[in-house]
Amino acid sequence: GSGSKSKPEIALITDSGGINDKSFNQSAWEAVKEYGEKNGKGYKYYKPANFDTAGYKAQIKNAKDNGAKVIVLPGYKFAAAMGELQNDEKYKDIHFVLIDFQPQDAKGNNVEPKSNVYAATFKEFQPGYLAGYAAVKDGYTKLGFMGGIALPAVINYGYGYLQGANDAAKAMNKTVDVKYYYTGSFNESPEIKTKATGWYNGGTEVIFSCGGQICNSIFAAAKETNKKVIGVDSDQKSQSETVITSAMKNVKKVVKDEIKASYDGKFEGGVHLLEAKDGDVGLSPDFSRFKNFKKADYDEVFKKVSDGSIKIVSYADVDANAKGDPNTANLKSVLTNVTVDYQK
Amino acid sequence: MSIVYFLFNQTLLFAIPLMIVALGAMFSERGGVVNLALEGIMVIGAFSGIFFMNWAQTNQVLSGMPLLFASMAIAALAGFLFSMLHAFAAINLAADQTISGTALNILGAGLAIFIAKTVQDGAQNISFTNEFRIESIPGLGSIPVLGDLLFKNCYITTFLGFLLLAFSWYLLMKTKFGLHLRSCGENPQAADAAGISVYKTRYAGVALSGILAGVGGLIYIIPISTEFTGTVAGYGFLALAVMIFGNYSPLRIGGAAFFFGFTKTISFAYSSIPFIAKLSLPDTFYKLIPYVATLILLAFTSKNSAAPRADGIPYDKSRR
Amino acid sequence: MLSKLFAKDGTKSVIASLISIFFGLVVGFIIILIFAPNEALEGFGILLSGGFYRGTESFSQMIYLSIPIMMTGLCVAFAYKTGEFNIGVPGQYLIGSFVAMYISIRWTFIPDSLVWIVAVICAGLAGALWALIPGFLKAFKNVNVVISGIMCNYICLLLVIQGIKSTIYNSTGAESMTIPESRSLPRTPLDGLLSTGDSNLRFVVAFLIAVGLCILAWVIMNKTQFGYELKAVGFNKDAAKYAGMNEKKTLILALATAGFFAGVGGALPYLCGSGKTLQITEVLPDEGFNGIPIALLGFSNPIGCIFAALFMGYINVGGNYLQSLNIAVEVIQIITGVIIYFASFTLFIKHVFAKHEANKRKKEEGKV
Amino acid sequence: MDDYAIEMLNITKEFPGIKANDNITLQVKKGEIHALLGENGAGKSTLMSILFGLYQPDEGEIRINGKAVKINDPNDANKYRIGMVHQHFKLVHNFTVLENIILGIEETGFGGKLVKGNARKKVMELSEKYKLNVDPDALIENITVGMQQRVEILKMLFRDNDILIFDEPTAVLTPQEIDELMLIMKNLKAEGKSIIFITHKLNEIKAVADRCTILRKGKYVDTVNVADVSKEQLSEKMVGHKVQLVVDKTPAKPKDVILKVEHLTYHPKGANKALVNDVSFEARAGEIVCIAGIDGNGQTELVYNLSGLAQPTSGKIYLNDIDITHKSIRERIDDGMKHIPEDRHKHGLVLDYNLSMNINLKNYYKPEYHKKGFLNFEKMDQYADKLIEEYDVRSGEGRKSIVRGMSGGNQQKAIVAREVEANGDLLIAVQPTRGLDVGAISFIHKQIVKQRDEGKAVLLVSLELDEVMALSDRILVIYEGEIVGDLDPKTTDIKELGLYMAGSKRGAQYAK
Ligand SMILES: Nc1ncnc2c1ncn2[C@@H]1O[C@H](COP(=O)(O)OP(=O)(O)OP(=O)(O)O)[C@@H](O)[C@H]1O
Ligand SMILES: Nc1ncnc2c1ncn2[C@@H]1O[C@H](COP(=O)(O)OP(=O)(O)OP(=O)(O)O)[C@@H](O)[C@H]1O
Ligand SMILES: [Mg+2]
Ligand SMILES: [Mg+2]
Repeated sequence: GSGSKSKPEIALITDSGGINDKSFNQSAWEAVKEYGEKNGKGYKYYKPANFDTAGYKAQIKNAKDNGAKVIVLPGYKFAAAMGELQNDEKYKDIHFVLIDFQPQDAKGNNVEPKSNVYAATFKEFQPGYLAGYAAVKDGYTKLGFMGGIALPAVINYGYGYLQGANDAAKAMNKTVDVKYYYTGSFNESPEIKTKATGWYNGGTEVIFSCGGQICNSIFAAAKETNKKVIGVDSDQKSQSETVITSAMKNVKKVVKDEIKASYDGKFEGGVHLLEAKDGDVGLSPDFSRFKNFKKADYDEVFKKVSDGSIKIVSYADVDANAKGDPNTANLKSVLTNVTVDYQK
Repeated sequence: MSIVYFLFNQTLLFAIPLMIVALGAMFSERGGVVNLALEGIMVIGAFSGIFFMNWAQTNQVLSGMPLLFASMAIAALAGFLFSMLHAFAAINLAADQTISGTALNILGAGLAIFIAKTVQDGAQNISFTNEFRIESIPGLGSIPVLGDLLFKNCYITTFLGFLLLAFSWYLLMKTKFGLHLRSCGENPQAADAAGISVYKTRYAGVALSGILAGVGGLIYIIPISTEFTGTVAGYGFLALAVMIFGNYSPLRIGGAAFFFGFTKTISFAYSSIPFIAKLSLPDTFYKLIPYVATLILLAFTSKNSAAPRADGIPYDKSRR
Repeated sequence: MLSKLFAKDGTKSVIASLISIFFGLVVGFIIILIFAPNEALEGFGILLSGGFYRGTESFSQMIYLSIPIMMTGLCVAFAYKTGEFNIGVPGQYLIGSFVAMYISIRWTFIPDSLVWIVAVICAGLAGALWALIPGFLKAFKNVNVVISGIMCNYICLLLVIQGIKSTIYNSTGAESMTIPESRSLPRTPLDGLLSTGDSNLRFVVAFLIAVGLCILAWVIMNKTQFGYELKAVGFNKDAAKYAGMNEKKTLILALATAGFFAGVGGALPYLCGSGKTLQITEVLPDEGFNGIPIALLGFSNPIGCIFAALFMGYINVGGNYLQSLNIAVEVIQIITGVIIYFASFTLFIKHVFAKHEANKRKKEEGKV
Repeated sequence: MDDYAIEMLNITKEFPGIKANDNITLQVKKGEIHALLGENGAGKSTLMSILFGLYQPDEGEIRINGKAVKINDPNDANKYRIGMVHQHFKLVHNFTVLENIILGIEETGFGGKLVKGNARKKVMELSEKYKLNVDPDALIENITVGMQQRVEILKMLFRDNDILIFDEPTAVLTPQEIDELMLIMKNLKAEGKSIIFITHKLNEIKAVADRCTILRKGKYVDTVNVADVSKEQLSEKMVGHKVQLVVDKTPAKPKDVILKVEHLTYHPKGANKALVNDVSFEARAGEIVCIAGIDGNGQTELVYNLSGLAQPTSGKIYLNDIDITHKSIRERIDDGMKHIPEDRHKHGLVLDYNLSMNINLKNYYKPEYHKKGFLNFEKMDQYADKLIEEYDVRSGEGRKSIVRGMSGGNQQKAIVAREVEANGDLLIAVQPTRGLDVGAISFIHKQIVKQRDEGKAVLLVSLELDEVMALSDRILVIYEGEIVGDLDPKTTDIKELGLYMAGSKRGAQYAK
């Protein structure tokens, strides 16, 4: 079963995705499980009966009624539910770890988390930037980006990727083509495979797969065409030999740290913006699958990214109505050496 | 030219599993049993095939082609066993075939995930390594045109698909069994009076559909993924549509599967086809193509449906 | 008296359904017993207590869950009476959801307190219109409703996604916006009484609408000319035509009516103040397909659909609580599958009844 | 001791609610034609189905050539060389003649492949020997009913059966075809085969049968030597009381034209010729006009056009001087067209509705049967009860009976009641007595004559020449979609009629 035998003090609740979605749910679950097992704490994974705010609230309550002390909630879908529950006296003794979002009020505006709520958001555009940069530096000039759904996190990866590729191209005095697409799904399918194969056949050399299980289809396409993939969120090199690197955000570490903090009495609520500076995002540490790009090159660019000397346009800088469009004015103006083919 | 190879290759990706499952459905329906359970059978087939594959790969029991064939055998067996539930309900108990088919779809999905989660400590997905793609078949791969079309970057299952198409046509149209099966689907009273066991023959039809749908589920998954997540994304229902579209006859089912596969390919590969890409219409427009095209074609071709007359009607000796 | 009740066809159907449910639960129990022997009893207890497990909280969940599937079930059942298997129900449901959301969010010229009425009606009409496609194709082009339904589902899905993106998109969540509470269904005192855990829910009106439509459908089917024609067409199209019925019109109208129910079903849960949103993932809504087993378990009877939907809600709520143990929720799906499987034997079970009755009659005759 | 080919001793077979066979004994001698006579639902088909292995008897014993046997399925029957031509043909419509004949006893070659060569040869030989004239490669759906029956006969001959069962073989045949069938049966008998022959037609029994067993309501009545009894005696034994075989009828007094058909042509897409070709005629109030002809000469299509089930290609149809050519079926009904359809199961009844619903099938929409779209069940039931009573429609639960479970004769009575009692000046009756027993036939005939006498126009379409001669006031003969003769039954005879029907004679006004 999906949990321990003893009373589940640590709870993970997902939205419609499962705990091996190859994305934050999976990372968070690994953290919960590892911590629970190592420290002999009960832990449990819950999936709501219905995927709406009422359903999320009900499941959070259920977790509480079953004895949860720390509840991990990955994904924006819980924003409204948390906005409400954090004001509820009954939940004030429970620690919440929110991944990728912060609580929202009924109007959909972000609100400050209470002291028992830790809201982690990542600067995904940083690892995205690093991935694009590394790929172009390594010699690739025809790139692809496939995002699952145009969520802020996904868009951030994509925007960063484009800018990283652009800056590398500029430095190398080259131009780079990027095909850009949101698959509309986080699941694998023959359709996605066909799309990816089409790109690879049309010359695309590497695709940044940015959306949970769609990587299954992109890996398959890359393997057939002998092309490359950039993984996302966690280090995916073991999942396919086509993966040259992964743009990571360390969900697992954060979750583990915060569970620990909760038990150690060091839990601190609030919004926490996690970034390269603290080592919470970056590329996977293994550079053996690059041809030219070396650890030293990485360290150099990483430093610039983390100290903020490179300014990266992110989702927040772009009009929300763009819906993830990479061709908005302020992004386009920085993409001097990249041609983006956006297939919307 | 390479674009042609590419399109053909991708068309096969959709067409082959759809065709195999649709051919299965054809056997069931030509024998008089409506099989809505294809989706569930595909899931069960894929699940058991991949489950076995995962086990064999982790324990290094088998690999390469032998593993593929062993997995297919497992998928076929599982599909067969599962379809027998439908056969029993439809044939022995004169059940409403729509209901029992729907039941198996629900049951199939539930069982696959339930078992996966239970044995994998909560994890739903079962991963596998795809070691079955053939870069180029020695000799055949170097034939001009044809070699590129068929014998490079291919799966043995593609040929299996073509083989099954030929076999299905032969079995249904040219053999004694085919004649018996068709008579049971058209007029079971006549078959019964001719000394044919309607029950046994219908069982055979459903069994074939179970075997083919089970295999179809497995070979749907292999080329597109590296793990099985517990669903075949509605392809069972699409296969049913292909079967009806193909008017219950093997060769036309082959045609329908390829038509559907081709339009599907276009709708996702349009950006690789220069003159279509230039139109730069929204993605949704292309995605609609296969479904809208199928509907339009159906509107022109459905006047003379060849649905077997006794399709879906439980055989009851005493009803005339 | 009692024997007369038992002789009724409806009673037999109910008994057959109860038998199916019994077998489904037994199989579920066995499966739990095999895979989680230690927790089997406790698990099964949770499952059976279902909508009562956590008092009004779970009871209100059960009601809420039953609303959309009651409508899609009714949709399938209604079409089934004309002999058509309306597998296009997810599309009809989805388009209803979208239209309801669009109207509630965007048609701000309608006052808050009235907008739900417009939204529900327009959602129904949208479902009806969408169902016209398979209806027309069947009536005039003889296109099999199963295949046109499947195609229409995907077409609808893609169009709705496009529609969300261009009208009611919430980019932070990459999904649709939610309907503001103020523009949802009216909240009744009963809502407050039942949903102790949630001060926003307003499902009572939704439930009443759903049940009301089921009763309306029953009346249409059994008491009106339209229902008489509809069933005649379902039983024997040629005879209906011979008798001067317009079998094409009847078929189209019946499918449209069915689509209307699905469309309303699509609207209701989004108007319940539950914060439900439409996704832009290319997956058809479960509530649509789940209507099929509801219709089948309710033996295609509108009143049957009410109970079937409540039952499904009941065990799903129970199943959800199973997560507290180490039993995968999918056991519910297995149980549902088994129940529906046994429900397909209804004819057989009725047959057994008939035999039993004949034997009894013979014995009685023997006495005389 | 007699030399019996078949003995069915004390057979009892019960269906839910009814004893179809109650202690019946049937003994058939070698080389005889043995008729089986009985009203609708008497249990004839059931008894034969038991002999053929389709049903198992609850009690009783079957002996073949004196040896007790158990016949579990048609394969066993075949083993004992029993063959059967079923009342409803057991043919697969989209198979060829040859495929139908070999079905179940195919010869196969390598890989299970069908081998048809030898079978084809044998079929051709048999066809020649018995002058059956079949084309082995024709599809069943493309050949006439008569031809289909020959295929059924060939099926038995192909299997070298010695005991041949014919269940109502003549119900669907033309007079010529019936004559040919009688001849074939006599030939078969001459070869030493034993034949069981089920029919409702007494003169057929007189013509070919040696002995006759009579059943009534599932029970055995008698077995007689046909030569020793009269038709009247036979029918009396069958129904249990005296019946009148001829129709009482006064000369017609035709009045206004009710139905007028002008140059009606029907040429559907896909047909290679017009199925109804330039047909013009009139039917007046107070007369019975009969369309006579061999099955398949356009009668069905003509009636479809008149009733609105099909749309004519050209021409006009007037009912009471109103042009109804393009009116809907409902409008035609309202204008006064009543129609007893040819196929009672396909068109006439909603088998899964109860009797009351079926009797009101064409009423329910009328103002007096509904209030604002809500049906008035009380009214419907009252009306149904009245008709059930008047027409003596028998069934298990009265108006609540589901029609599917009723006997064919009573199903037909329900339709006749519904149509005759409806308002309207024109009654189109297509083969209204097909497959019914004498009692039912004479009842329906009376109703038709009564309609005429009440001043309605009756258009009768029939394949039965006896019926045509007995009922009609005028006979229109249809041949290949054209009217080829307008005859007066008083001045013509069956022989002449046959010539017109076969296309070898044409009336003066119809000369080409
Ligand atoms: N399968 C069945 N189930 C129930 N009742 C049946 C069945 N078959 C026949 N019967 C009943 O048994 C009785 C005898 O039927 P059977 O078909 O043997 O009559 P028949 O003499 O052949 O009549 P007909 O002249 O109409 O063909 C009828 O009352 C009929 O209703
Ligand atoms: N399933 C059934 N249940 C009850 N009675 C049945 C059933 N099937 C047939 N019968 C009865 O069996 C008898 C013979 O049926 P059959 O269909 O041969 O009718 P028929 O009178 O011969 O009419 P037709 O002109 O169509 O041949 C009828 O009396 C009918 O009511
Ligand atoms: Mg009979
Ligand atoms: Mg009969």
